[in-house]
Amino acid sequence: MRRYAIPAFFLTPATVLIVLFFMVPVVATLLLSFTDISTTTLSKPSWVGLGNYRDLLADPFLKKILANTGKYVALTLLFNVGMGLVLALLTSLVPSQIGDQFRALWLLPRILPPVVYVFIWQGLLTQAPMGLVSDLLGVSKNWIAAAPWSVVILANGMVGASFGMLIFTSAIRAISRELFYAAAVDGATTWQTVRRVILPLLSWPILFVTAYQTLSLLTSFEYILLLTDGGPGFYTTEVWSLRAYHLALSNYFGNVEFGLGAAMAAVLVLIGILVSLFYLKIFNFQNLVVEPKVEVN
Amino acid sequence: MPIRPPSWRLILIVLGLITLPIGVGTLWLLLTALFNQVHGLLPVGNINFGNWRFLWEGSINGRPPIWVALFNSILFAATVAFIEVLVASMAAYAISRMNFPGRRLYLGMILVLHAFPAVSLLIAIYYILRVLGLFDTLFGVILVKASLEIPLGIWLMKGFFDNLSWEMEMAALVDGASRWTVFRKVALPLVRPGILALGTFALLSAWGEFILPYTLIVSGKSWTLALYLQSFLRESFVDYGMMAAVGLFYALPVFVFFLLGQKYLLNIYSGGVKG
Amino acid sequence: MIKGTDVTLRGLSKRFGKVWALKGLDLEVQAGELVAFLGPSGCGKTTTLLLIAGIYRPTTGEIHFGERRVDHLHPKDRDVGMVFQSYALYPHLTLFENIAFPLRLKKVPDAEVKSRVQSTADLLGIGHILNRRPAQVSGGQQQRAALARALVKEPQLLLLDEPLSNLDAQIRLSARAEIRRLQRDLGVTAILVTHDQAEALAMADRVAVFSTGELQQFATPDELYRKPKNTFVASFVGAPPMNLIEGVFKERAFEAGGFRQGLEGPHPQGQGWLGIRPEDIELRAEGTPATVLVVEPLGREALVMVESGGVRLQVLVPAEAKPAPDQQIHLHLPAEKLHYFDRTGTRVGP
Amino acid sequence: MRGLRLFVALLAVFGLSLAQKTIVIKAWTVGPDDPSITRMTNLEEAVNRLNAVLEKENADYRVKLEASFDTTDWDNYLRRVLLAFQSGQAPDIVQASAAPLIGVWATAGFIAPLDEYVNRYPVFQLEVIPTLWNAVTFKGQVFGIPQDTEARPLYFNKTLLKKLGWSERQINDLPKKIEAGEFTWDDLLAVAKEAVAKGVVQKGYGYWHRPKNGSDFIEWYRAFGGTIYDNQSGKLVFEKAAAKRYFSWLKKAVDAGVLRADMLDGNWRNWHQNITDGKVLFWSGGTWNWAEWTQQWLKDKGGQDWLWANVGFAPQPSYKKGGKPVTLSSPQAYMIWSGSKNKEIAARILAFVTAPDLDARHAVGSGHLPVLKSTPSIIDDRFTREVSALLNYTTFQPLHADLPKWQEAFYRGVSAVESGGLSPDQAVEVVAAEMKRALKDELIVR
Repeated sequence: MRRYAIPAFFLTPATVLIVLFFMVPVVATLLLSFTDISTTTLSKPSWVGLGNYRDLLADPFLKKILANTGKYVALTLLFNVGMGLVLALLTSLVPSQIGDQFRALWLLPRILPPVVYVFIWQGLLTQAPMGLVSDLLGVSKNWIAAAPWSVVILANGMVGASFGMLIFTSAIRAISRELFYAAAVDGATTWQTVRRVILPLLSWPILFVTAYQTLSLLTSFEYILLLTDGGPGFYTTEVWSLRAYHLALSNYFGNVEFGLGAAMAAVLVLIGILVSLFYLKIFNFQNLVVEPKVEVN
Repeated sequence: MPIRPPSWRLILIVLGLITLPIGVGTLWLLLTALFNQVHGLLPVGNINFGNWRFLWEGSINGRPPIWVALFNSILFAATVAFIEVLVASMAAYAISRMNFPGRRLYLGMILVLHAFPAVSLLIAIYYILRVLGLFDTLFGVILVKASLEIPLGIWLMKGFFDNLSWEMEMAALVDGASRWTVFRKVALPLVRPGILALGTFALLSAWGEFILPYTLIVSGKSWTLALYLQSFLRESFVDYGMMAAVGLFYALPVFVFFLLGQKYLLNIYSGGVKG
Repeated sequence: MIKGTDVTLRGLSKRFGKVWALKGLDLEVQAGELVAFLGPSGCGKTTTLLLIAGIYRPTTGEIHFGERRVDHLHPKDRDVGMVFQSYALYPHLTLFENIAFPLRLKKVPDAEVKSRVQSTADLLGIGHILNRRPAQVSGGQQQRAALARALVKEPQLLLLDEPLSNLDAQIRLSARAEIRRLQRDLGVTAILVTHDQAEALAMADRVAVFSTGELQQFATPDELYRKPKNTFVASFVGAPPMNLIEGVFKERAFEAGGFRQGLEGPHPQGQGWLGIRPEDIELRAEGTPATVLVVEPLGREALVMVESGGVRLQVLVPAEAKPAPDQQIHLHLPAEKLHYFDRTGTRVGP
Repeated sequence: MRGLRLFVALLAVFGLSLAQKTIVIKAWTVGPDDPSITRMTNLEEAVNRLNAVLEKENADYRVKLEASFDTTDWDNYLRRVLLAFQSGQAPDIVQASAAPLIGVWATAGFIAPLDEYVNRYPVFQLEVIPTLWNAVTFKGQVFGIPQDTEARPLYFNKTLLKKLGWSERQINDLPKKIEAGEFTWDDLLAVAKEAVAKGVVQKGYGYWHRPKNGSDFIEWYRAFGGTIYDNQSGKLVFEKAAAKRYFSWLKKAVDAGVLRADMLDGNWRNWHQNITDGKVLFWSGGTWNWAEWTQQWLKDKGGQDWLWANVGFAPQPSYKKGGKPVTLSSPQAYMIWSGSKNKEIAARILAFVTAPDLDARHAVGSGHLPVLKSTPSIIDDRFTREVSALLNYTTFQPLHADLPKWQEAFYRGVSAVESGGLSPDQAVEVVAAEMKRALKDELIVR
């Protein structure tokens, strides 16, 4: 009895919460996506089978949304991973106390509340005299509206860069000192050391960061929602996850389409599960499960 | 890198340049919050305490008083962090240290969920809170926020528990402790660094949380500071000075954390998000 | 005075996955006795100890403390004290709280905790450093604190898992004696796990020698030394180890390649092993001719490696009588000091 | 003695209050603009008046109002109301835009028909401007009591026109010319083009419409000859020709440098700022903007005086010579929850809130227009008076449950054309396709 009761006791709170807010929602998302549930049918939704998915394919804006999503993920990823790599390398090349300071600074975008972070962007990019960019360039504009994509990618990228930076830094630190000494003895320049010693050893972390960030970018829309809300104009920065959110939970006229939104979310959920399973395979699950050395509970 | 390149001063300048925007942004917030008006980064006029009037004027344009939002934010962040640390530690302890059927499966599930895009479940979560009668309550959002981060928390804490000495655990059992006692009196105190890391991570993350309260809270009495500040963001008539002051007020605890525990933060985030 | 318990193990086995760590162990420890489990690492001795403590649950078999069957009990209900190799002191607690820990769990009143911890600590000579944390005291003091924690609840059974292996060689000798003295004074039954045969022989009333999950021999140190039950025990107990020569027993003689030793009295026949301890071999003017290969001075004595007819032997001689390398010498193997083992390695004869 | 008398009096009051029930009526109202708080306070006053009458009637109950006024935004408010309806704990009275919400909520069965009460209390028949009943009638039944209305004028900057060489007289005649159908959208475009060419306004500042989605796009679709609703079938209509006319005009305006390609940037701040800085020549807005400009944006520049000196207004022109100009009204209405246990009392409160003095208080305070016939006679406010003339040209949105989907699709077409993403022809086709997808057989495409 004790064998099951004690672990069950320890696991129950987490299990309850996970079931309530992960398992049930996954199932619910799938179920909702097969109904026509919306404001007018909230109390009596009917089963429409794959109707929402057909609607999704018939959506004349789908191409635009897909293109936006691709652009957003690809460019932000490029910035994230590239900047993370650059920061990790550069901060490793300077004396470590100074390097730490810089790394810490790059954490600010991540730990600042998103609303404050976005407010700073808005302030810097607004019209003169407040807006610094307008002031510097001498062209008074709302630069978020003028260059929405650059802003969305930079703002998201600066938040994400610290992730790659930290992972890559610890990977660089894990490289044995002897390798560096050997390279130095062999007469390698700094650049050669970086290229021949560090970068090849970073290929796994880079793959990991890229995979991880791809998934989180696909589903993240918080900063876009706050910065441009998918605009300006014709779905300029509306990405898949934001469109799902808009359809299901936010609609100026009060007529929300939960069913269709759920169908879009369900696609993300499926991608999420697939990618996570892929992680499990790649990052060698076996090694993570070490048998406990105590058998009584 | 153990060998410092000869041109490291040059590298420092490059680093400084690419990091400049962060410094500028922070400075902008500070100056705008303090002065009458700011042209770019040049303050114009005197220090303006009027920007901070939201602190003593009860309500700005029908918003709930900021103290309500502050109280809610503190309650939100503290409760989320507490639930997250407690629940994740318990589960992580069981997974790391106990023998039970289904253990591998559970760990596998945690791993999948850890990388899982939780925001895509928002639509369904909205329904579930409604069914539970927790929609538009702070408690409901607290539960959701804590739950969504629990897989990550379990993962992190498992790493810390894995490193505990088994002999210590055996000693405690032989000394007469039950597993619960071992957990409380021996294991938890010894993974203090982990608890601090997860706790800080959870606090910061909950403090900044926006999407969940924005979507799941609709009445002013449950507003958090994120919603309070956001309500200014979309307004057509803006008082940048006051917004910056609100923003600074909201971000102050984060800056304090940042200044006091930089090194520590670096460790949290490199370990905290798996590696 | 604590009264120790008998410990009876019956058909005790433990399997981890596909590996049997312990196979069918039967063993009886008498009350107040100090028994050492001796063997190389992975032999099953620590597994057995953890089974007794209740950390592992047996795959088969029973464990009794006196009349009480305990193998289904949680460790906290078994009333044992245990000292670990790493001491496993709680780093976040002072020595006082470490020692008090078992009493606190039993909800012993504060005053009593205080006096019992103090007296136990005094007994072990660490009464003056109780407010320090483990990291602030020496290894020897940590070891005493661990012992104090194990003893403070006055257990019926004391389990010691390599308690001395992390100590400096000097302290180790005094610690041996002290543990032995304490155990005797307190009358507690004790089981000591060690891979150090000197420690086992010096401390234990009886020694259980383990190999590959099986009990090889359970006997007094003296008997182990004089009458090892098989070649494993013979080679494992005693330093330097017993010389074991594989060869053929013939009529009144043993032959291995060019080596030949005449035998008297009863002895086995056919394939088998001949054993003799290095200190039992004598150098004489005549006898089996041999060549000195290496001489290792050990201070008072010297260990001499010799070769005779293709067989290498180790001989312990007084330092002043040590030969020089390459010297031709003669060995004498006294008949009463010879050990015979059959082809399976089992002792033959008395 | 006096003590005893007091005691008896207290006892009497106490006894009375024992016999008396208190009925709690819940009401939710929304601005989200702050000045519209009269939507709530008027209800409170109505309840006071009702209680006074109840006392006279010796009724055995009194009414207590628990009202809230939401200043967040429509998005949050509507989501909250929706959830309240669904959970069965909705307020008895809900205020919201009549269109499209009456259509949506009546279809969902959340709100109760009110015909019975409209007939019972004469004030509704006598006072409410008759055309407003159309705005709250869905499928032949009345579902709401009009609360306020407004108009959406075409504003123009008189100072800039003067700079362009217009005489005082020409400027003052502009509204009349628009009303007569002599000044069309194409004329507007020509004037604005000239202003840009002469440097009177910056490129892109010739004509501005609202920076994000809203009901106004229906207004402009109509101004370009579009029909949105088929009375016979009760279905929504998408008229490709009208949409194409509007889209083509927008394209021309963008190409001519009159309209900003990024007009739909959602930035109201920028919008108000430039208009009140006098940098925009023509723009379409709402009457309530007048109150906002007066109270917020022009506080330091002279408020309403600046407006009267610099800004004129007219209905939205027609697209063809001799055509009728339009404006759009999106009246607010009080509705009653179908699950309310106190519908009778709620309706009676609404009869009390339909009073000219309360109507006037709201109209003047928040820049909306009155809904009652006798209100204008007790208002002395130049703006209200002059702008009320626009109501002659007003139209309403059809009450159709799927109107939001129509609006969403149409808006996407507008944004696509302006930002250059699609040509007007392509946009018409895309909008038609999206509407068909979203509306299915609730739509007629012409």
